[in-house]
Amino acid sequence: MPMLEVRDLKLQYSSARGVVKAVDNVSFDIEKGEVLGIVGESGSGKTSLSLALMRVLPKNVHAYEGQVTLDGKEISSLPDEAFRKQVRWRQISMVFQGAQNSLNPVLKVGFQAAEPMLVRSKTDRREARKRVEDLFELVGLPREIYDRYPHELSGGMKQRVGVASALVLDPKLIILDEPTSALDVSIQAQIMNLLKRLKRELGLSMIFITHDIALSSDICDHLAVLYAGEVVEKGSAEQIFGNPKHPYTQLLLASVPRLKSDTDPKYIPGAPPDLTSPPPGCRFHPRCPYRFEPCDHKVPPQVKVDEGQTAKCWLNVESEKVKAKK
Amino acid sequence: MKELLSSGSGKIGAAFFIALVIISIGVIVAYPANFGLRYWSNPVLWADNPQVAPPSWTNLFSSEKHLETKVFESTGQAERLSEPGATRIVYRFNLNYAADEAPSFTSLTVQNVSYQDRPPIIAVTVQRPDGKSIGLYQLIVSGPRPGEQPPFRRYYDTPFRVQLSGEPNVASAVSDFLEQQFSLPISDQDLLVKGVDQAVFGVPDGDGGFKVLKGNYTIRVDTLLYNQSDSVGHLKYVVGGSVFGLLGTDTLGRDLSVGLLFGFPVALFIGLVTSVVTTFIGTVTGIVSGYMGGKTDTVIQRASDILANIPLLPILIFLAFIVGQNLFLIILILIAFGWPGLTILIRSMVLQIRSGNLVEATMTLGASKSRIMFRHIFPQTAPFVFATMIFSTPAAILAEASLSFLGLGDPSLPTWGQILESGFQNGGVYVGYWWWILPPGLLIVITAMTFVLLALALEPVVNPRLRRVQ
Amino acid sequence: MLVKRRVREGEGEEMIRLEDVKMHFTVRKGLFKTTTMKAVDGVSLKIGKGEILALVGESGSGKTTLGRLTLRLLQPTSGRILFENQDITNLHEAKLKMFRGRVQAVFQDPYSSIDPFMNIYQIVEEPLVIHRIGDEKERREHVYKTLEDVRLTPPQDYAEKYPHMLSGGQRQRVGIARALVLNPEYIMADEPVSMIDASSRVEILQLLKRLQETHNIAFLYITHDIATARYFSDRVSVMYRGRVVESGPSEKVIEKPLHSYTKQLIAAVPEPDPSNRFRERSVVETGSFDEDDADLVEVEPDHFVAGFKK
Amino acid sequence: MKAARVLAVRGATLFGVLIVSLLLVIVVLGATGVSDRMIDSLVNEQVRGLRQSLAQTIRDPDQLERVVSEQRQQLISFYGLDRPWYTRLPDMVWRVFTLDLGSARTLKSFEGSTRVSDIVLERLPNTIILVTSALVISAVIGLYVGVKLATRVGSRLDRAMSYLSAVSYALPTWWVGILLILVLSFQVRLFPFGGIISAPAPQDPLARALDVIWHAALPVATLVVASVGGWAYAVRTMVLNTAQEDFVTAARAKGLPENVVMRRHIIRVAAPPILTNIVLGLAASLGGAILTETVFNWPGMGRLYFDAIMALDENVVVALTFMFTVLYVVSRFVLEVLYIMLDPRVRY
Repeated sequence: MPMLEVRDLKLQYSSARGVVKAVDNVSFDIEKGEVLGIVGESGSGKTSLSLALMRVLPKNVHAYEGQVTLDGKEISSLPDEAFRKQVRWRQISMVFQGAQNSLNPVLKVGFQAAEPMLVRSKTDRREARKRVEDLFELVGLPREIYDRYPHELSGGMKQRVGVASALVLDPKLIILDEPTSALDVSIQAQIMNLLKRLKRELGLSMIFITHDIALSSDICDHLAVLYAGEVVEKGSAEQIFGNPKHPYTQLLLASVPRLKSDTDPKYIPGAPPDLTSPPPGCRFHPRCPYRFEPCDHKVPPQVKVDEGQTAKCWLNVESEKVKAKK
Repeated sequence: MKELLSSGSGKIGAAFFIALVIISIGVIVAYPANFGLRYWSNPVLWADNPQVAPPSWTNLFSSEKHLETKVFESTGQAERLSEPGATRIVYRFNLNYAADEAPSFTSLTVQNVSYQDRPPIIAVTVQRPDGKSIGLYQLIVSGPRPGEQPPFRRYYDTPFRVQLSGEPNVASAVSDFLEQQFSLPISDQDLLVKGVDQAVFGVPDGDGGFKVLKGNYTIRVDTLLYNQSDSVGHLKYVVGGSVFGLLGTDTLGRDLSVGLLFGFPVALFIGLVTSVVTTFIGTVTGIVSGYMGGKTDTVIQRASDILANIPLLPILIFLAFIVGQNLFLIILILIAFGWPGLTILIRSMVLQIRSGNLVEATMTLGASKSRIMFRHIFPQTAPFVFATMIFSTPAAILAEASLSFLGLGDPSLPTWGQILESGFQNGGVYVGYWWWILPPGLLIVITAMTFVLLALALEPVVNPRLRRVQ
Repeated sequence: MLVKRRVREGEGEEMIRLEDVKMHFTVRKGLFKTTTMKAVDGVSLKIGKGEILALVGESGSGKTTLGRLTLRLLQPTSGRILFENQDITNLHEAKLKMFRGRVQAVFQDPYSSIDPFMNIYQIVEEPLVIHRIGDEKERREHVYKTLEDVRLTPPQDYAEKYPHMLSGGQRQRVGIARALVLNPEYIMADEPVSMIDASSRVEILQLLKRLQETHNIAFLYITHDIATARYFSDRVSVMYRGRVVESGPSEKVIEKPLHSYTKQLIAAVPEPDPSNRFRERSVVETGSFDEDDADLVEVEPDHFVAGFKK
Repeated sequence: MKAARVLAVRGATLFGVLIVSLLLVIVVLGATGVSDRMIDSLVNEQVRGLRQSLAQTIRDPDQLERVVSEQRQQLISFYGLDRPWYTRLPDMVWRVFTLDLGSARTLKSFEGSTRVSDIVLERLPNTIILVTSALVISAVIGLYVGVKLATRVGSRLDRAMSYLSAVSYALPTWWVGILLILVLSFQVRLFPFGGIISAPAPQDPLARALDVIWHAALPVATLVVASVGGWAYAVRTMVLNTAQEDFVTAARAKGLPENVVMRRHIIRVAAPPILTNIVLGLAASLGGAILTETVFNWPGMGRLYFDAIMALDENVVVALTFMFTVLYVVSRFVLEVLYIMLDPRVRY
């Protein structure tokens, strides 16, 4: 049984221009000790997805539904207060995109990391401090950092503080939302190494959210490709990188400039759709080079293309039919 | 502009603003130049108004009916009677007296008399509803002075005004009348103390006082002329009430509505001139300071830092007190200390704009400094500048009002603050001259509110972060 | 692979040359103390006509400052800047206008580098207005042609639009059109694709590449992403702490990096390969390079490295 | 270290403010000839004293006159009345600085002294009592209401309050005072018309204190009404701005209860900008105090200002202008220090 099961998760905001369908019927599973990558470009709804999992919702929510089961317990049916107490940070914690902005500028970083312990489990201060200092050491920070303020740390250090504070209550799952996108490439590599080490040593389960499909190969065991609020393809890392079935995944991979091969990168013409009025049929069809008859008016089903790999594309439906005839 | 009218507060504000402008234009067109000194501050002009009279509409809420001031003038129909060697011109003024009180005063004013040899005679007679009539007063125009040549002109420069209520001759006439008609012996002196008008417009109540006699009175003014070419230009008979006009009067009998109307263009002038000039200077210095950097920036920054931190009101009080009470001086000071605040804000906006690449990009195109500053940077600050301009308008109006309230207003231009000040100084707050205190304050608030409402409508433009929330 | 022009440094006609350029800024530290920040600390480089030079480095390496220097947007603390062998280091602002007509820039942020209060037509027309080129009709034709060049077609559809109505990629194309409208010979492109969606980055780079080929424009391509540098540039210079630590033809530098910092930059680039997750990437702690102050040495023909000991 | 630098810069600016206002006052006084008049009266006053003491020893009236006029000449050159005004500038600065401005023309201190410094300093505490209590009450109410509003953005209450605060921005402080008097003193007769204490004053200290509070109620209420709307609105805006920051989302994700999020991650962070807002409003509230004291006949520096203007007493006006500037500058500096304590980004 997977550790986390997400079924038909949906999150919509109301905005001046209409309802934003940020997350639309997203489903996926995560096994214990495994990293799931969620890959999508800006505006594909990946940050909304993480907020939906944590149930930290802005005020202008229009619709929020779906089933989330953690370790066999359906947490999506918990009332808000119980969810806050039982799930947030205790079972699922998070590392935010901009370390700069996700730390309170007027509080010491150590206190911020220790805060969930102090406020929630009434741990005494000395004990909490020790725990946080240990974690700082674990993520490669000096223990003295505890008494520093965020503006005194570099971007890489702040991101490490973010990782350490996500570990403070021993959660089952950590959501990493673009944890390295604001960092220089060399610092990025250091943070990725840290995450890999934590995964290996602590057996952590993670959701790794990124816009960079190449970076996702660095840590993810499974991937879900997000386009315009929908999962268009998911599968193991080997399947997605070795044999992508959805044209979007294929083109996204082809758009990565390679250092070590001579193939020229290609681009996807056009721009991602506005989530207030996504195109009918397959949401990718206006940019898809392979579109044919049903694409522009019929929504493609999620088709199993391989063991553990599905793609939401009419091409695969057709090829399945061909296979079936044979 | 669209933003402005899309919100409720914007619509109300815009409607108020248009009303303010229309009233102001009307006042500018209708009022004489030099209104403040020649008219408002000239007590002679207001002598025929009752003093500290509340507005006449207060009668609606009062159980006792107060008398409204009635003014009769010699412009209507006149009866001409020929008499031997003279012409008699008779004016009849009809007065339907319904008030529960006697007039606060009665007066007669004569103007522009000219005669050839014998001075004309003017007589006032009151015909009462009870059929009785009193020969109240007789004026014989002053005779020729030695060496003076006819035609003799009298009361041209200064009108002849007699307060009938306080005139001993009238008192003695009324005393005679009471003696004859009501057999009431009362001396002239007592009558002057009790009030002559009480007797003229009343009947004795038996307790030594008088009861108001309601009904139709006719005030008859006879003019006796002894020559064809003799003339009496203008006659005015006033029955002074205890309520007056729309907004009442002050201790000098000045019609407050007249003064308050004049306050509109003045307030608008103070507010708009100050805010427009302040905004202009602040924007230019802010953009130059932020864009040029270096020494220019340091100098502007230091100067504006210091000026912006000086507490304005004490300095304003001091300067107005020492240098003189002049509206333009006040505006000048408000501007001098007003621009730095905006400079600091605009400068930080410019620095933020500079942190993007637009400035560098435009420089690469070969654009001149002034083009970058005013073609590219200024438009980005413009919505903010516009909103600030509107928002700073009430501040100037309020500052002037405060100064006027301390008695440091410009006497040549009556403002709402000054009217309030005289109300306060005359103890209006402690004796309850509310009509003298409330309307000017209310007008200040409404005018200030107009701009605040407009500014409120512009807030989303200025603070886009709030817009995101709503 | 797109055709690469093999231009050895010093060959061909020279567009821009920097000679030992330094740019130091004074930073306030204490109440009276100030320190010097050496953003660019003695860099020499050349860009030939029609050549694409990639300047690679991380934030704070001074690559952006160096880019500004090639446009003479900044005046260097010392050193010389030559444009077609003419010294423009100390040229007065008024005299730079001619130069400004021939060099242009494309910036990282397509949101903040174009005027949000102008429509697309006005933005692209502005350089022509500033340099008083052509009458209104000629300008219109030229602006439309340029919009077509950057594939904002049909241009009529875009002319009246305002920047906020366009996507990031389209906006960047407006920025490119504005740089292109004066037919420049040199364009400094500072991270032109780092704020654009991954799927559209290559589109912009291809567009720039085609412009370089059809108009023979020289480019300085400033980036932190060495992978796009390999794809887009003829030559690469790697910057670290205000100095160039390695430079040479793109393939040589990337396939056979010699400086440890270059090696690290290359190692840090993630390749889409799922086997990566089973190994850690090699990471050199910054600040551990001891060859900072060394001069560039030509290790093999046209491949220069700082402090390399044979 | 950075904090010291910031404080030094702010201190220098504020000192500059003081000096510039002082120079402005003195230059205006000099250029308009008022300073001549003021020194003249100072000389006359001293000559008068001198004459009295000399009259004890010198009997001959002629000789007395001679000595007195000699002394007078000395005094005139001592004060520099025989020189153009600008040469006396530094001297004048010093005299204003020490409130050594001679005696008032008609005004007297409560004790009967006519010395300007006595008159002015005696009123200082009364003004401070009024302003600080109004400031504290406005702050508490403003903070409470502002936070409440921020949690209910767009509600009817929020809208009503935003209009109310707009109204309070448009309200002249003194007019509010007048309204309160008209309603609560004149109509309802609940509070006194003005003053600080009843006459005769109660003897018992507690009764005295209560009497002062009873007298202070309306003036304080006036100042509070005039500023509380703006406060609440400013707090609301700051809280809303902060509430949109990522670290607030992070704090919620950490599972912190909403009151901790509000207190520690929103209000605590919004405090420095709120304080900045107070600093900006300080000049206005001092100005409001001048007028409110006038309206309520509160025997502070503001009422004294009004009396001095009415009595055309230049010495007192100059001293008060200076004192108000000092009061402003000092309280500004206190708030700057507070700001630095609140915001670690400035502290280090």
